[in-house]
Amino acid sequence: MLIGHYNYWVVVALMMLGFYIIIAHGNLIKKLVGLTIFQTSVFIFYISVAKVDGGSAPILADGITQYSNPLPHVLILTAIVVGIATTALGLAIIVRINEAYDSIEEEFIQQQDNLS
Amino acid sequence: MAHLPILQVILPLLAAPLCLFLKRPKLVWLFACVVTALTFTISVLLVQQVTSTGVISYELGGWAPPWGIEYRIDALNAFVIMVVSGLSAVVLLAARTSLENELSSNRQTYFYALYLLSLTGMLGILATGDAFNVFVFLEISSLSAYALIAMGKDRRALWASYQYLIMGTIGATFILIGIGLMYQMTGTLNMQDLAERLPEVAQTRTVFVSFAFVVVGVCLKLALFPLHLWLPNAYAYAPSIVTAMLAATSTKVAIYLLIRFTFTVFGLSFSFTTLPLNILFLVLGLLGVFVASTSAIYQQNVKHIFAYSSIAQVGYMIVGISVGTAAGLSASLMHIFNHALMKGALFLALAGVMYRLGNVQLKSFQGLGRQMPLTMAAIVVGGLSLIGVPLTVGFISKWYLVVAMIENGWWPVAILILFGSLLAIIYLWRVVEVAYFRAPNKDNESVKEAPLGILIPTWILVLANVYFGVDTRINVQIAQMAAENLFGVAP
Amino acid sequence: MNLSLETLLQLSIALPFFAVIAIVATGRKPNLREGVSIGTGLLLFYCVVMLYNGLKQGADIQVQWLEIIPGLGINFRIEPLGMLFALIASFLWIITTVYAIGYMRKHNEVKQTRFYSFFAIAISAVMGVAFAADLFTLFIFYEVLTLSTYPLVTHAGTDKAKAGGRVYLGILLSTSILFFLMAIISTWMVAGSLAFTAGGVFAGDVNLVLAGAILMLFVFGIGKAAIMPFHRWLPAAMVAPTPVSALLHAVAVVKAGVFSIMKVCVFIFGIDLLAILPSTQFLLYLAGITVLLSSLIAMRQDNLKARLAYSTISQLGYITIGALLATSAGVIGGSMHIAMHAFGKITLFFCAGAILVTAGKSKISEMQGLGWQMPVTMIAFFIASLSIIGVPPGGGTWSKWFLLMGTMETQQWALMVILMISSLLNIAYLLPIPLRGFFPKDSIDRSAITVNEAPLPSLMALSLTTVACVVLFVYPQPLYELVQAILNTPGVANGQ
Amino acid sequence: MVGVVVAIIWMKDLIAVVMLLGIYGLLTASFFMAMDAVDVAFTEASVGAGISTLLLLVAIAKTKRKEHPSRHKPLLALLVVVITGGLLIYGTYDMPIFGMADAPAHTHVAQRYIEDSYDEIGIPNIVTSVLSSYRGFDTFGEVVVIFTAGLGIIGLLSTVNGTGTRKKLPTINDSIEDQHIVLRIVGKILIPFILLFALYVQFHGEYGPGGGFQAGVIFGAGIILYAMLFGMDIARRVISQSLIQLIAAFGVLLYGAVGVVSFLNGGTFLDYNVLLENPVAGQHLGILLIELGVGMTVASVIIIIFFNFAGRKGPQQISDDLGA
Repeated sequence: MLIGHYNYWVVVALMMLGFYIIIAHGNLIKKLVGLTIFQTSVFIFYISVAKVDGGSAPILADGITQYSNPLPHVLILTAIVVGIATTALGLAIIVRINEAYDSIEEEFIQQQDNLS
Repeated sequence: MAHLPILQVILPLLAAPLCLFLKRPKLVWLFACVVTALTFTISVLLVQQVTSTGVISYELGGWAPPWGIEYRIDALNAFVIMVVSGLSAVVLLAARTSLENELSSNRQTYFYALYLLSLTGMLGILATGDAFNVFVFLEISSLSAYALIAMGKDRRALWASYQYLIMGTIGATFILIGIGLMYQMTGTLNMQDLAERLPEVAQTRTVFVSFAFVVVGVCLKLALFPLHLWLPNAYAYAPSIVTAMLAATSTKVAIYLLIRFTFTVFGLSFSFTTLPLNILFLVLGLLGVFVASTSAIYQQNVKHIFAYSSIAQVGYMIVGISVGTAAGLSASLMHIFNHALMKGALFLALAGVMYRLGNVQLKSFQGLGRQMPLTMAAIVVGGLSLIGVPLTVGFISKWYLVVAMIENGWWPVAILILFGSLLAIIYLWRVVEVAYFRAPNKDNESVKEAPLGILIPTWILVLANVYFGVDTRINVQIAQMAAENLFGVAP
Repeated sequence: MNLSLETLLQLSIALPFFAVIAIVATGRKPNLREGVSIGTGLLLFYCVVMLYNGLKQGADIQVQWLEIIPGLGINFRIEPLGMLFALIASFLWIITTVYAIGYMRKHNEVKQTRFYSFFAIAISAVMGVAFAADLFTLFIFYEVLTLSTYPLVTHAGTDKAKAGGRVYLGILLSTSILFFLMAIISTWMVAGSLAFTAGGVFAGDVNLVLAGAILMLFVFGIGKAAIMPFHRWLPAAMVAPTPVSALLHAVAVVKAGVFSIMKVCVFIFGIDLLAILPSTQFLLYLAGITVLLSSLIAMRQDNLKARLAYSTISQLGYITIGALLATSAGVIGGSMHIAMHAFGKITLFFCAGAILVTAGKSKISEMQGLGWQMPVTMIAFFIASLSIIGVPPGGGTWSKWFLLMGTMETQQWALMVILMISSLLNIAYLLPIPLRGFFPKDSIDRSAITVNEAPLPSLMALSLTTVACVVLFVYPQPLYELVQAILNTPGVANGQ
Repeated sequence: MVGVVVAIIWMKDLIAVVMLLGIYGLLTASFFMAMDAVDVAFTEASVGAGISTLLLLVAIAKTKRKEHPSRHKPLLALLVVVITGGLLIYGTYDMPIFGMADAPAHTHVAQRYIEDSYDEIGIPNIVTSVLSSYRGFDTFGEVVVIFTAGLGIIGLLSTVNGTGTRKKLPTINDSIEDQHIVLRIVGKILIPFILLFALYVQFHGEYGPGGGFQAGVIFGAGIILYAMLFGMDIARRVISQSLIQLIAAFGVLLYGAVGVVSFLNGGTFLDYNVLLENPVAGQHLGILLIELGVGMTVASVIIIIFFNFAGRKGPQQISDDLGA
């Protein structure tokens, strides 16, 4: 039972760490890094779901009867793309924030906003 | 006719890249207006089709569900699709004039393209019958919304947009986790199929957790109290048109998702009997109403006032859902429609103020009642509707909401809802008092009425507020039909 | 003119409303503007009188404007009680307009166009309240009345006026939304109908506790009736110019309140049901306390308008008691008192305004000996006071008589005592004013005083209403018949 | 992997953080490989370890390198995180055992893909079949997401102003351009191969791992390499900004057009069966076309993103401009 789920627990650990970075850190870029880790952990979860013991990659070939589940793979392909798109856009906003505030630290930005 | 479900999504979708070929902002705007108008027409046809023939299922790629992706239109989403596409079309009309002062012309083409994409994303979420497809289109609408918000003139727009991006992505990822867990337990992604297969495993902890994640994720997008922190600034500093569009549509889509997941996918008995969701929603909804309304009273920026008011209005919708009866749900659905109309009108009117004054600080409103009579009148009518004064749409939904509460024996809640309206009076009154009962200050003595380009769309919505407050056939009947369908009562 | 009665009904609501356009258009020419106001007033009164004739001939006049949700819409229907209210309001509108012309010009008020416009809208709303055929319609016009009078209350634009306006709006709106609307929705849920029906809408086996709770919601929700503890708005509204206080806060607004209560008692609950509800008793005593307390407070006021305001609260309590007594005599007395108090109180306010603009005095203690300077005004004040107190030759005699009869019939001895004590208190706080006006404590040199009366239009107006007070005493027959007709509507009276 | 992430939390130097993230991405990719998810591994390698690292580096170059040691709010964060994590752990207790072949996930919808996809679509890579046909609409959505991000970034960062005057754009890469002749020569030889490989991946996706998306990424990376080595100005001369935008738009339109044609031919949206008389051949054509659309959009959006980032003035240049 416990061993049967160890994979998921690694996922949860990664997810928690990523989530922690997002919330606890004030550096905008680091937040995005945390977000990436967070999302990636979800990807790992999906792929883990897809794994079948003794199965092989889902590319049809003679002599193989057991394949891994292709559906989560497809979903995660899409999700990875979505993730990178989000990161890219986030970075673009950070670059603009840096130009406008000359800082990429949450604290300083909020200070400046409170002043104005 | 058979292709209507997909057409309404791909029409704005394909129009977005075409915008880049047109280049000239004015041309792009015209094109986008035509496209949104067509989309709206399609949505009206869809509503007609659904009300006359029942649920429409459309198999994308020719693969039958659950193997392929299915578009599934019933009264519920046809109704919301109509609201979203209609409001987007009207708001877009005002875009050209409003952007003149708020966005440099070389960015306007991208603005319109992103606007269309945002619409696409929302319509995609609404139409689809596939859980993962929801996620994909959610990201389309969110990414375009982040970019649109960041285009605001004020540098705080960037910061607001970033915060929204972080919160929104967390929300989307939560939804993704939830969908993953569901898939793990059932092996399917199709909502209809999920609804059939979930009860078998409903008692497992995994399903419980997946439900929790989906709900929290959606509530983040929904700005349900206490997950609303991203919203006020995003609304306040985005370009006025974007604010109007987001306020009128995007929270509605999130509400729809919540209804879809709780009622269709997980099912009524799971959502409301296995879990204490009704109590949770009720408490959070009411808290949202009161905390947000009270915050609204203390704001100095009028966009902030209405942004907080939006959070409060979301609270009402959640309260309606929490009752767990067809009457409550239909009241919430009506409020989706009505709130879209009133917030659309209010924020468009603010766009007009923004155009003339360059800001929407409350103190700048001095004497505007005389300087910009039509714009201010629009705010007054929109505000009356927000309060829930009879003969406006706001009254209809409040009425049904209170009736639903009383039917269920929740008298105190009914009183609290009415009390919430009082708070709305207070924050609106502050605006009215400054605009009408103070003399104009030096800066805005020469301010003129908002340009027609903004005024006409604003008044279209204002009149709609009044019209649908009097002729309630459309909004009430469809909402009731949709709610009854979800509860399995024959329409 | 050969207009159908239905058209007249709609005209009487729409006329003042459309007059606003004309008033605004003629805003730069004061004479024309006031001409429009008075002209509309005359036309309106003509319409109402025609309707009255129609009603007397037994016509059933009703109109539907809108239907929002099945069973919920804007509907009008004329019945005697509404007719009474409409007659009073439309007649007094003309008089008040005449009075206002003198007052506003003499007082050099600003923004007079805005004043006349909102004045007209308010009257439109009053007509709507009077002719409403169901609670929902009543509610809408009730709220329109609140909102349209706010600019009138804060007319002066000073901080004090705004503070008063805020209290005014705050109390009226919050009670109406929290309680009145709630009561309406509850009625809708319990009875399934909001239409004013002879004998009430609640079916026979209604839960008495529930209905009692709804009645309480109604009584508290109709804040315009100024039942304590929701009376604070009335003194607060006294920052308004005197014509506003006169028409709106002595006649239209407060009367809309007690009128609504009367309507609810007679046509929503029906006096049979009302008599057995557990909360009626409690509310009766509450009204009684309101009568007594506000009379006591009135005695302590030195500001004339404030004293009159508390007097109004007290008199409203009489009418509410009449409505809640659930007997024919009570209903008759209460309804008649709507009219009697209207003429009496408007006269008093006219006098107060006249004193303010002419002699510049608002404190009672300063009015000693004023009678010789403004004899007409003070005599009018005297007669109107008698009417409010309820002694001949004031019309109030009759209404108070019926009210006392009502308390006796139902053996509400405590209430009867309260009413009588209160009448004594009325004497104590009203009569000294004119008396001291003529016979001041310190003797004065009469020859040094020259007669200096209020502007002619104002003087005419207040004389006219004084005469009306007397006429209503001498010749109360038409009024009584009209009020009696309320009870003759089948199903209203319980065979008494 | 957990160790890498913990290290990321402690690092204050953002460049190091990004490098670690790249390593993390590679680890994830190899994990995917071990899980038999070859396509995903390929993508994760190119995205997680490649593109995102590159983008983060460019962004850091444009902003700040050090993380400010600010006061964090670890308590609240820990609380939220622990609740979330706890909930998830709680959820795992009723999950099917890892790797179990008869878990519900494998026995319902996925079953059919494995059994019938070859007959219905005619290509051996099941992932590609599902991706581009069964769930082709998701992929369409994915392309639109990329396109949206691209548009958003142009909208935010575009420096081309309306008057059309273009001055020499400052870049971060001037130093490389001037100094590293060796790199440039190696690059010159390498780039054509990269591009060729991209084309191979593009058209081979039906049989092995790969497809439009990966191809697009590689192609884009090739162009970026070129730009880094030879300078932005030259790169811009070769590939004009507005042309790339149009190519990106065209990719989306191509995908959409396939869908529209299929319903004009009597099927539903993206029903490739009706494209040709033979359904399987139709599927083939459809997939080929949409993969092409995906590749075009992805490659051009990646180039757009890079150009726009690089074209932005860094803080250094801003202060230089002020000084001059």
